[in-house]
Amino acid sequence: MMLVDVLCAVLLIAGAVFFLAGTLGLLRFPDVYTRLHALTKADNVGLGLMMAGLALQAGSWAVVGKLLLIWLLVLLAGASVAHLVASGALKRGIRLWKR
Amino acid sequence: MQTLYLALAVFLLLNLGAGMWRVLRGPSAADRMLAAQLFGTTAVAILLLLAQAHGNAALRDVALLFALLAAVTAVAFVRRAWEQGASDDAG
Amino acid sequence: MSASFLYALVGIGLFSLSLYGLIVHAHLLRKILALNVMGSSIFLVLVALAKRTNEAPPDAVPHAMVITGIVVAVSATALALTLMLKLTAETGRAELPDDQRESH
Amino acid sequence: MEALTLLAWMFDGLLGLGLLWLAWRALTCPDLFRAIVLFIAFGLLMALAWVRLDAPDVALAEAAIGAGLTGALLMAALAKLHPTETNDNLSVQAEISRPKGRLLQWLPVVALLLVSAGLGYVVLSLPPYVTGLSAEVAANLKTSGVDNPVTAVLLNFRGYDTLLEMVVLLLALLGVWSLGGTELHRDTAPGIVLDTLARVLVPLLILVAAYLLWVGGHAPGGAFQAGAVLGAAGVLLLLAGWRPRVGLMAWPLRLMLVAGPGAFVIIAALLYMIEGQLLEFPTAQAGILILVLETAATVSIGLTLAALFLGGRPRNDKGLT
Repeated sequence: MMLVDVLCAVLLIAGAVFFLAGTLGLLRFPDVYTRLHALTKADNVGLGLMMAGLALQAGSWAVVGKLLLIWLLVLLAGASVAHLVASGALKRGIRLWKR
Repeated sequence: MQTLYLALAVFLLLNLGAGMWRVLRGPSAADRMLAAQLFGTTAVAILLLLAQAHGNAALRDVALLFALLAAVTAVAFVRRAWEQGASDDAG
Repeated sequence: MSASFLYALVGIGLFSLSLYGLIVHAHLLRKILALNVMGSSIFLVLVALAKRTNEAPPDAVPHAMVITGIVVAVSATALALTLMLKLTAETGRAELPDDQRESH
Repeated sequence: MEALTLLAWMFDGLLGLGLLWLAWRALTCPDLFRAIVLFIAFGLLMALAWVRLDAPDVALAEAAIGAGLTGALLMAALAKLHPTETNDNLSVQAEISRPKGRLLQWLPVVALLLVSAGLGYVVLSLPPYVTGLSAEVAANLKTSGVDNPVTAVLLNFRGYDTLLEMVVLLLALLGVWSLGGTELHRDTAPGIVLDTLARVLVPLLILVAAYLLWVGGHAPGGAFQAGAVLGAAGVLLLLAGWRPRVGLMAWPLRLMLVAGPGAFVIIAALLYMIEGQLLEFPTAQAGILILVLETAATVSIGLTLAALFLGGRPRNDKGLT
């Protein structure tokens, strides 16, 4: 196994861990705002790490560019949706969770 | 590497199944919508892993479409089911 | 058994589920969802059986049929949803009239 | 190799179970909003199933339609169905009606189990390997003008079907328009985030539609996928509160809606006059003819889908159409 392969494997597994964390947060956190927080971590970091891992194996710059574009688009969608849902929830009077 | 790609794809699929619980449970519509949003991101990751594992570049285009359209359903939810639901009462 | 038969069997299971949903539910939105699942199930059987080409690339004809099918299905869904909204606006119920109840 | 096969089976098995479970929950849960979200997730898994079945063209269509249009259509319909009942939970309960009497309840279940068993037997008794029409498609691919067999089937070998499918789309839109008009007034202000999102995404969506259209000649992609992406761009514009000017809605819109089937009919008529055959492309010009047809079809499909989402014949506040 080459060094690149090891690095790729580490990045991919780290990304998967963030996906797991995102799902756990979605299941365990107490209100919609905290769950939003968990969700955006999976989007940003989990997918980002996986992209980095896959980019190492991509083989051509065109593929790396496409991977980067996909990641940026998911970031844009995630951030916008998080904002829209959070402000919508506030407007509709869904309360913030307090300990 | 093939094995790792597929193993991670299976892991992400299981992850998606766990997230389904939030869709069923709610409690608010926003929670269900958020879970669907996470499914979209997970599907992008699975598609990219499969693209690498099968050596099929077309799957990256499928992932690209998912990434581009990830926001549309959620925007429809916020703009129609949420906002108009309240404002249509007058008209 | 190969993977294509697995997906074909899943398609048949989906077909039966959706047919049951179509028969049992009165609410029209549910009937529309059931019809959509039914369409997907038939597409799944078609594409799964097209893959039985032993290592060669799968048969392209069913793929082409399914692609047009998906686009036609979504436009039919849009028409069905509009009809449902019109019916609800006229009768106040998103259900088809019951013959026995209406005819007395 | 052993572990690889096992993992592939696990993936397929989980995906199959997931599809069945999602369909079952979507069709039985009492809350309509939840049913819609489950149905959207079902479409997502279907796209993964197409990928596993080596059908990337179908996966592209499913991704474009399932992620963009179906969800938006269902959400908008649900909002119009119960405009007053949408509370925080948005749970629109529609009770699941059950027929009276034990016999009537179980009769459909037993009948459907018999139907599935019969269908399952038929499928399992099919030969495990067939070539189907793939040999014919491969043999004639050279004369079709494109390298992607699916595009060759859609635009060349089965051109008649595609023409009629375009007409079906148009008929669906005519059906929606005949049920009434829709006001063209603006939505509530979209807010800066949604506005920016639409301004960034819509040009990208149009670019990707053009890319899919072009790439469809030699790789997965084509007019239907590109049209669906264009339709999603239209849906996003409408959701962000953008409305076309009234002048554009009259004949320019209608002209573009019939551009796809119209181009088909014109090219078919020209070919009939020159070659004596409808839609039989001469091999040398097939590539360019297919590209022209696909471009017209993409514009028409995209506009038709967006107009279907608008839901009603567009008219301005004065009632003009």
